[in-house]
Amino acid sequence: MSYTRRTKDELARRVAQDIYDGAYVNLGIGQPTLVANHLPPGIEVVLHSENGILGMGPAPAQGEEDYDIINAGKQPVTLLPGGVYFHHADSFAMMRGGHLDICVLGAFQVSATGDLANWSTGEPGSIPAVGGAMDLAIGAKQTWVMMDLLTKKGESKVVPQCTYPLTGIGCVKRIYSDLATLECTPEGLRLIDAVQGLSVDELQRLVGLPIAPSPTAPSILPEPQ
Amino acid sequence: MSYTRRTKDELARRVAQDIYDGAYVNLGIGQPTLVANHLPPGIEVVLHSENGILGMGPAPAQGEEDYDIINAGKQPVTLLPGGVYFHHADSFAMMRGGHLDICVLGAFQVSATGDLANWSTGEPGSIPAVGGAMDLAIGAKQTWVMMDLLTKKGESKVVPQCTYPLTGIGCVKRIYSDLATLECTPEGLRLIDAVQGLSVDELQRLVGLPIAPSPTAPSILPEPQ
Amino acid sequence: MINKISASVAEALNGVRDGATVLIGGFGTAGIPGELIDGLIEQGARELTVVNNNAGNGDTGLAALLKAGRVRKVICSFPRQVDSQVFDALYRSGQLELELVPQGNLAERLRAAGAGIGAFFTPTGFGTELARNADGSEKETRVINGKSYVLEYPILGDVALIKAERGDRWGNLTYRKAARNFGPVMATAAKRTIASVYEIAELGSFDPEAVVTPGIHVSAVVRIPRVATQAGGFKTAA
Amino acid sequence: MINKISASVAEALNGVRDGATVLIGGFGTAGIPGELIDGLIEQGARELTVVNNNAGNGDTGLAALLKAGRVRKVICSFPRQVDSQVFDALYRSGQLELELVPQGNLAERLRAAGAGIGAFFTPTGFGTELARNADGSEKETRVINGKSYVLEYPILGDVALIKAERGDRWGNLTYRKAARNFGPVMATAAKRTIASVYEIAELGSFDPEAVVTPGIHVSAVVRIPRVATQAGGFKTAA
Repeated sequence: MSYTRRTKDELARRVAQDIYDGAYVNLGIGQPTLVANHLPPGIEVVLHSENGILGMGPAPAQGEEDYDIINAGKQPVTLLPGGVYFHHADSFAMMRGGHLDICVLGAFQVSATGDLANWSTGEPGSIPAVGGAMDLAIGAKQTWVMMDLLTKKGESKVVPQCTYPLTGIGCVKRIYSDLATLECTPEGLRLIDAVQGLSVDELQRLVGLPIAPSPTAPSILPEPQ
Repeated sequence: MSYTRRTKDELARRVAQDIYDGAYVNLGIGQPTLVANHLPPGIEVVLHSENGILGMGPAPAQGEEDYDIINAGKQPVTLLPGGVYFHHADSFAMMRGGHLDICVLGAFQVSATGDLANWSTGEPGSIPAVGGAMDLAIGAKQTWVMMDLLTKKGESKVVPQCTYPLTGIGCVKRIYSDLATLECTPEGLRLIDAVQGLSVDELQRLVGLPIAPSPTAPSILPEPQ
Repeated sequence: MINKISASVAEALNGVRDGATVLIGGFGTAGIPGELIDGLIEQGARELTVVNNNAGNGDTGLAALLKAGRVRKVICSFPRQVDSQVFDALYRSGQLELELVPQGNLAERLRAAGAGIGAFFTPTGFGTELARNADGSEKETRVINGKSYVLEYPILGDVALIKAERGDRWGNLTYRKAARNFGPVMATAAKRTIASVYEIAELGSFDPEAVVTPGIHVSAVVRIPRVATQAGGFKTAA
Repeated sequence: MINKISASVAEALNGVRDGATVLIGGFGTAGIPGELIDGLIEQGARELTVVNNNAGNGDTGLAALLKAGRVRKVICSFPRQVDSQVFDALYRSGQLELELVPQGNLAERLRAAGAGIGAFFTPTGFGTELARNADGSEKETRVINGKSYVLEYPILGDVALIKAERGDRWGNLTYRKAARNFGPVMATAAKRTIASVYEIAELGSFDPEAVVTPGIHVSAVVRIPRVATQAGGFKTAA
């Protein structure tokens, strides 16, 4: 059977579909920021930015940029009614203290048990830079990864064990990819969904790891507060 | 020779005399609060209260009490222009972090090397209560004690070693008492001043400890910021 | 839509379980969530561990909660007061456990719980009786850069009851003067934080630079009638 | 009388010594105290350790300080950027030491310095390369309640350079929007804190509930001409 990869927007929409009303969410820099454009109408989601913002709104109209209000990627943003500012120690206390419901990050590699590598390719001579990646990875109630399942060379980015330098251990709960949505558990991968036409067998072949089937995808419920 | 004890107000004035322009000061509950009434005119001293106030002013006029602004002793106070509010964790971070210049406390006992006992008499069956005493004792740049030198029974409250439960170790820099002002150093007591007519010999007899004379009392200078 | 406004104190307190650790804000006369404490008595949860700076005054508020026999343990810095007779009697008769914590360590342990810190070295209490565990053993200590510290652990609440001044439907809060005290730090340190307010603010009406507790730390906001803060029985304390 | 208002940047920076640890606020385009960094270049102190979230962009500000050869070591979370060529070259040629710290540990280590905490157990970085010391040895770790933590130590500055919006003669400060970022925590973490402001406020004109940095944490306030915050060269980052 043939199948088609989710486009970047389709993938963002797939992630957004699992974000619920009232969730406090941090969208990492790069691809995850697209998720904000696809949040279902009628729900309120409070976006956090590591540099001290809750209630972050969309990019301002051209010419109205205020460079005192930017997101983690240093792009100008806005503040929604109800949004607030706080300082860096409070912001990272919020992250580390488990107050965010969901964090969506990009990744180089994710292991079947949820280890994450997304900050360094470990190339000799490269200049390391970590930013808030490690804090985000381990802080939120749920850390989701959003990425292509395969590298350009066709190698799986979901691996038995990360070979790139780790960002965090056992911290990823879900992998949203262009081909499938997977859950990382201490026992390994579990299928949430796959694009139409992609069988579990074929998916296991691509990933090179066993994937437990999941006839009924667990719904994502808000954690009790 | 005969000598006269400093009255409570004279003692408060003696302490106030060593508080300098621009000092951030915490005055403990009880006798130390009297010091505020004797600060030299023309200087600005910023008073801290552990419950989240900097720039604490005097008691309000009768009938104007606001029980949302009280000092550590739970008495209504006021806020001076320039005063600010903050929460408990920030307030004690300020104390513990060494940001206060001076803290003035009462004491049951002080050792020659500056150990302080001021929170519990250790009586069996008594209910212990510590409040902010331990944080204040060890946090300020200088901790001063203000007390009668002798108990009602005539025993020295300055001791070789505290017998009451400790508040902090080696934390007291100065003892302002009704009979003399003493400095605690790792080598023991040093005289700053004594009431007129009280000789060092007589003072040593009362305290029962050697007191190094100090012909020129060191001036209290602001610590460089 | 996010709407954290509760219709009543009873609704806000729904679900507090027996055995819960309850953080209660306030210092002296300021910031005590009296209406929420009364609601907790009404609600009926038992075997509670209560964290507050004090241990009740007179026979209302926290003292009434103690008197109703709902509390197993008190974690506080200053239980003994002129009118703490309810606590005193229960403690003396062995019906109430007490964990005495220096006030700043109390605030910092709450902050650590909210900030995801596993433990921290504090200078406060080093070399004193309060550097011992309940069983009399010594707490872990360490010398760092020539200074002595005690290792202290977080205090995580199941629920926090705090008193604020204004709140909006996202749970953003401001406080009044020194009634702020433990409120903001306790709000971060509990799984569920309930704030009483005198006024509900329209969303967006707060100055975003002046909100003290961001709504993320608040689960429920309940409006109570404004009353003049009263002196109560706080005659001596620390 | 307390008057922390400095007549000039040069006056405010007087006394910064060779070998000092300098905390510099800012994140991206927001909150960078450009005028104070320029003043520091002018002032001439050498062999500095600089703590900032980044390591300079383009060839102004922190990059200019690096280029002038004044910096021995950078402690930051994200040095690599599209236009961090000054840092890159100095680092690659071994002329600059780098201590890479996860951003939250950076903020918390500064907070610990300001709060008198000797060390703290943080979950961030556990099991990663950043849980190693400069010499490659592993940092101390511990499992607490089933969760793994790394022990981290305070970062105390000799001087902090921060950008605020308004300040009064007692040193009380407010910030503008997300330009707040590292300012308030760095202000607590240095022996001497210098804040640039766009506006001097009359004492007593601040809302006492809305002051973000109490004056106790500020040594000098210097007014600089208001300029629109510019985009600068922050094209990618984290």
